[in-house]
Amino acid sequence: MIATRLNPHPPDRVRGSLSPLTRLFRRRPSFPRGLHLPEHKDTAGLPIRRLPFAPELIVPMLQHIGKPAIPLVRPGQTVVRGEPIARADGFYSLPVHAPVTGVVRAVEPRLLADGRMVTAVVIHTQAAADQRVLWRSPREVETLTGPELIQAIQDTGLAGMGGAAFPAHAKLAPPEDAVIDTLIVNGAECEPYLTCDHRVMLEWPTAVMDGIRLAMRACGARHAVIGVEDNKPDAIAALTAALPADGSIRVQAVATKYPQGAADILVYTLTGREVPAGQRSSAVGVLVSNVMTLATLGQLLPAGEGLIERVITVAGPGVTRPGNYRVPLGTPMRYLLDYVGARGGVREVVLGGPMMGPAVASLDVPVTKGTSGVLVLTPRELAYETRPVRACIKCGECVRVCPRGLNPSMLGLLATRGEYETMVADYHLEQCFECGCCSYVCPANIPLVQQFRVAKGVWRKRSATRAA
Amino acid sequence: MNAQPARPTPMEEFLEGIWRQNPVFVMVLGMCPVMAVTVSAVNALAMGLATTFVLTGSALLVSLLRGWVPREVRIATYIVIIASFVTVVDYLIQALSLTLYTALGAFIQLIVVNCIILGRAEAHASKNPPLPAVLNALGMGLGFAIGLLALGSVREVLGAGRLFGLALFGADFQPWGVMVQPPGGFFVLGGWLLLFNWLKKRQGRLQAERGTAHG
Amino acid sequence: MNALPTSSLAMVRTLGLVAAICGALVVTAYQGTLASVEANRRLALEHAVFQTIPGAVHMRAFVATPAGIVPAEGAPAAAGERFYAAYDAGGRLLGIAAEAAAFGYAGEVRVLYAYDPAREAITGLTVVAHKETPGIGDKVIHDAAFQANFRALDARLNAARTALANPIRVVRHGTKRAPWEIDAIAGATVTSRAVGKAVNASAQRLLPLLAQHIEALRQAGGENGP
Amino acid sequence: MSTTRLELRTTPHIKAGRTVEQIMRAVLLALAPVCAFAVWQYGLSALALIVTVTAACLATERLANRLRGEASTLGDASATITGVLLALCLPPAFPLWMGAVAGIVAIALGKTLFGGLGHNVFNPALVGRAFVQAAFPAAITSWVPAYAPDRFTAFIPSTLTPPLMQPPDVSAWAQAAVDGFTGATPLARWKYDNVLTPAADFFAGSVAGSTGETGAVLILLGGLYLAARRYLDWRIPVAVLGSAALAAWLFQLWAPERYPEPLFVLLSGGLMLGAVFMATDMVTSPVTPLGVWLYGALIGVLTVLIRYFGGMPEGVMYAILVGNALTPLIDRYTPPRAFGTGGRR
Amino acid sequence: MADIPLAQLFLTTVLANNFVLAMFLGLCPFLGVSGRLATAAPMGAATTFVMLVASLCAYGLNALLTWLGLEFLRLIAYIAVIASAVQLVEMVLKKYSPALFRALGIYLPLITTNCAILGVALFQTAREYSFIQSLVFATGAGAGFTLALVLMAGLRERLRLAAVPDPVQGTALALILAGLLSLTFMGFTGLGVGE
Repeated sequence: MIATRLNPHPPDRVRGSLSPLTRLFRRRPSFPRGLHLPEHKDTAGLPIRRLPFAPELIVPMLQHIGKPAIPLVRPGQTVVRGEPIARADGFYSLPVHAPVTGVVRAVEPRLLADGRMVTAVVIHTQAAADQRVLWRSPREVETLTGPELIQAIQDTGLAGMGGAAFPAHAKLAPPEDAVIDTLIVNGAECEPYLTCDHRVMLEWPTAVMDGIRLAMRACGARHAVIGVEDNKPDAIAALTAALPADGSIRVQAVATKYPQGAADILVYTLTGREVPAGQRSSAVGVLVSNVMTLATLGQLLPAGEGLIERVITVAGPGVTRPGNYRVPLGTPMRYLLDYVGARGGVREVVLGGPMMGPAVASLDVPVTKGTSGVLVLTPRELAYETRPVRACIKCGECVRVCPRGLNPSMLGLLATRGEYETMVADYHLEQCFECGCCSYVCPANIPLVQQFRVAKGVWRKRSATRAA
Repeated sequence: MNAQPARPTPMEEFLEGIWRQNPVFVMVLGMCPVMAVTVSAVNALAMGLATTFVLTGSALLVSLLRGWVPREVRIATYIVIIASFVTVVDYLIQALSLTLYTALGAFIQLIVVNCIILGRAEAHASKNPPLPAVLNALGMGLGFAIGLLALGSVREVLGAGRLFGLALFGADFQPWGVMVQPPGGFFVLGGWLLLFNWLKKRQGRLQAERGTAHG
Repeated sequence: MNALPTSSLAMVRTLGLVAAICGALVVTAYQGTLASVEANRRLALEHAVFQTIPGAVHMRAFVATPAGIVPAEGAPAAAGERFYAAYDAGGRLLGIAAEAAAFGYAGEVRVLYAYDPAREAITGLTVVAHKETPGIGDKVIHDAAFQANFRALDARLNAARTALANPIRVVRHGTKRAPWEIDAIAGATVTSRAVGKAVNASAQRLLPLLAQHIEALRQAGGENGP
Repeated sequence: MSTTRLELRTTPHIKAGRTVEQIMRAVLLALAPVCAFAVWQYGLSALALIVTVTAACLATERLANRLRGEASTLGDASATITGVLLALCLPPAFPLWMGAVAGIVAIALGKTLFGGLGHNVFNPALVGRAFVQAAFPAAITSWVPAYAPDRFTAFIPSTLTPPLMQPPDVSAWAQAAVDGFTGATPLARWKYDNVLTPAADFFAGSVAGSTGETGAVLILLGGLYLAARRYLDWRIPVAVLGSAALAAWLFQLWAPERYPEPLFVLLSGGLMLGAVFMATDMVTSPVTPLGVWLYGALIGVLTVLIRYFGGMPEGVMYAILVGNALTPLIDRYTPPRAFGTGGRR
Repeated sequence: MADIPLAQLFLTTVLANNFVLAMFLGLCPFLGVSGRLATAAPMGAATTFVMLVASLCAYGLNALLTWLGLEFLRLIAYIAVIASAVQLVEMVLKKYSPALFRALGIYLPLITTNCAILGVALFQTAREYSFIQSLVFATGAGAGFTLALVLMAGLRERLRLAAVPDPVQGTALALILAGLLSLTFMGFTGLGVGE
């Protein structure tokens, strides 16, 4: 087992595993290749504000990766903000809490941003209510045993807030076959425009530390490193000031480079360990969690509250009032965009950052636990992106930026010919995590990421058929 | 064997190799001499005729012996027969013209490994009576010679400004040296094949169009 | 088709028959063409020799060895330096021709050069075979200025008669000073040098061997005289 | 109801600002001073040659577009670059009709047969150059001096040779135009006559050579501009020039009396032009970082080897063509190490 | 035969006088097997090996025939001996090195009809190479064949992914590629004469 071979890294080597020479020549720890993107982080200076409650909230039962939650409410029923309205269906599932005080109008399938129809609880906001969180059961955190702690985390309904929305308790549960020595806290936030993690680190450093300590207890890590890109010195300072005295948590400034915030990449940057192909980061003794997820954990768990809102960056050239908003989960996109002044005309609305975030096909989709940002792009950017596609001129720029050490140029050519087998067997297609660097730099405007996505889909389907 | 379609007429036997199964343009066989000796039309023709001679001679002998040769040793037999005819033609050319012999060089002797000859002996002559065998071989040989000539003419015209030794463009013509050098051989044959492919594709397209128009 | 293995006898019989037919074929062709092949060879050689030594009408081939010179017909192959003595109609020795070869630009350059024992000089040169670039290297065949080098190229032997007094060498175009130097063709230096190198190497080997026997060669012409 | 019309695109939603056309135009811009200098050196003939060769390239490209029934690809400027580069590596006295042949062959044989820009495997300009080198070996080694007094009023006699005809011998004209002109390039003079040309002559552009290869400084400036804008991979010229210099230095160390100094090797012939503008052709050079170094080093060393031991005084073109031929193999066997597939750092 | 340094003989045979690209020998396997790298290299290795064997046999045979005065049987003898040599090599390999046999086995029959093999034998006889020269020549011929094959395979694998126009596909493209490679190899003409 690779994990056991690699695992007992003495924690002090986490820092020392970058060679002295590398440290001398690299101001900040980093990873090979990657991109320097225009940052567009204009919202970084704006404090987190609260978004008003929409008249109607759509709360899907599936806001995480795993099995959908089972609704506990019926139409016509009144719900109080913070009250559980659905329970988890097994370990790989999460409960859902009411984001608003109001009346359940329907429990019916609704459209999600990814195009799926999922059962959702539709709640009409009660205009007269003061919207105070009434439902809470504070816990004595220090006394919880391991399994109790994991259960408590599941009860908060917390999912990873960096975008993947993997249930937090499932991630933090110590793996059976590996020992976690270090918790990596992802504060890199490398996508352009997005600043919500930045604001959270700046405004709630204590919550971050609380969350980290809880997570360390849950997964058994003795050390934690918060990786923050060096374009956020104020966040680094705020976190450093909040660090506990025992030295178990460290803040490490890392180079500002895309995709520094991708989990495996950040692990490499901070520890020098490479997560082997096809395995989780626990294989090299680390666990990665997004900084906002942990801050939220730090806030919710001791108070015994459920996850009912999150901080979202709303930005882009199409937004007149950009900023970081605390948005009740289930807020329809249309309401959010109206509020920030992003209505009318041709727009592309992207959930998350511009490099990896999917575009939405309808404004009737709600904000969910994994929505880290809403980006509104205008025809100017779109026109630029839709210029004609040319043949690959083998400039090699994609190879020079691919953080995964792939050869996107060759992969692209193979994809055009449908040679998916070769792509996987000889060119490590499976290692691509669609960061978009190759497509971003391609002068021929070849939709490489899209080709790879299709190729992976087809290949997975084929190999599944073959296995069956 | 018995279910064979109607036996081809002698004319069909003869035309087979010249057009439908032309060894140079259709089957792309025996390329080595095709390229090597076609720096001039005369060389090409000589090589073509030498090959035809070997092809025909060995076809006749193989056909005559067809009932006698056991399967196990047939390839060995064919090779010996072919090698003998090649030796004969080698001496004949030496006797005829030393210049030609020097120009064709070792490629006369290399006729022996020209896959067309062994291929024909095995696939046709060994299964047919002498007359069709000889006619087929003659056709193949002439088809081969025509191919060589097509190559040799182009190379001689561009590479030396001559055709069959006759100056075409006057004394000041600038010969294209590359044409009589190895790359020229590849380019000209590649060009011919390209032309044939293009014509064939176009013909196919036209036929398809006509078909849809009538159908 | 042929399910039963053929008996060895049948195989041997067939192979024997085929071998016999083929043997007859080859031997007939060989015997039939031998005379004319040899004649062709001799004619081609004579043509080249007579071209290099104007006025010659017949020639004899010899092989020079340290032990002396012998007619080529009886000599074992490659035992010495082969050369041709050329005579005029009256049986007078006009000159000696020998083949020389060296690597040029694209392959071997083979030349035939004429040596006049009376003048102790090289008096002519014919290129027999080459693969040089048309338009550049092949200038050595026709270039008048280059051919002029071989009208009277000094090839005297040293006092000990063991080598040329002055090795023949090729010099840069336009810098020929001594009679044993060859003026290279501008732009075809490599081929020019190959020709010079070939002639020098051959002359260095052949001429010392010949030195004692010129008189014998003169006599030899008489034997075959008209 | 909202009036917003939603666009739906794949990731990433933003793009870097570079396009194929931009790259090509930048290369042309970098070539402009080299062309200008060539015209300054050789006058009307150089101008006519550059225009003719480029026109032949463009016409062939357009014809190929027609035959394939596709839209014109002249806009990507790649055919123009091929034409200009090809003209720059032909001798200034090259007959225009031969230049046109080179241009046609470059595009037809070197590019469109493979499917056009991006699909070719050999540098088209070099294919054209190698073809005419083999076809017209005499004309391509006839050199004329730069700065002939009447260069702006009269053509070099061979320039206007009628099509298909042999060009007249220009050596007499050349000697009359500039006194003491030897008719040989510095490399040929070194190789055959053992005469070394001083470095100052190279910088003055007063040595014999191809139309665009004698302006070393301008070529380097163009390369620096392109490298600074990341329109060419700086590793290639560095690897080519570095390895050539290193090889030359080692040879000189071994036998100082036989081999010239590295600076001579760098400045003479087409090495500079080849390293900066030809070897860097994106389509025909490797894409992998390690491969690029290998490719460059191979070209540099091979150039020196061909110059020192080959039949011809110059070897850059063939070295690059060999590099092109090896590119697919280099790319295949020097992949960057995929993340998570090897040992730890 | 002018004396030629062995190194120069080898390099010239590999590069400037490359069997495939300059002498047009072995074109059938060259065009047939150069589609993929995986088959090109073993084919080259097998051919080189057989060339060496053939060269050895031809050298001995030629000496024998010359001694007997039977030069006119040379061609028949060569072709017979080469064919048997290939058979023998196949059998020996099968018996003593099954792994190598599996790697090369399928190529061996193809090699018998490869005119490059007979070419090695005929050329070394015509040029009157010495024993050592013959071996160097055969090795060079094999190496050159392999080099051409591998280069071609690399290019063809890459062109499989290119938008090559329809009429050019197939043999025409292979020939034009070979022509361009041949043009490239002309750069090695005159190797060793520069100094």
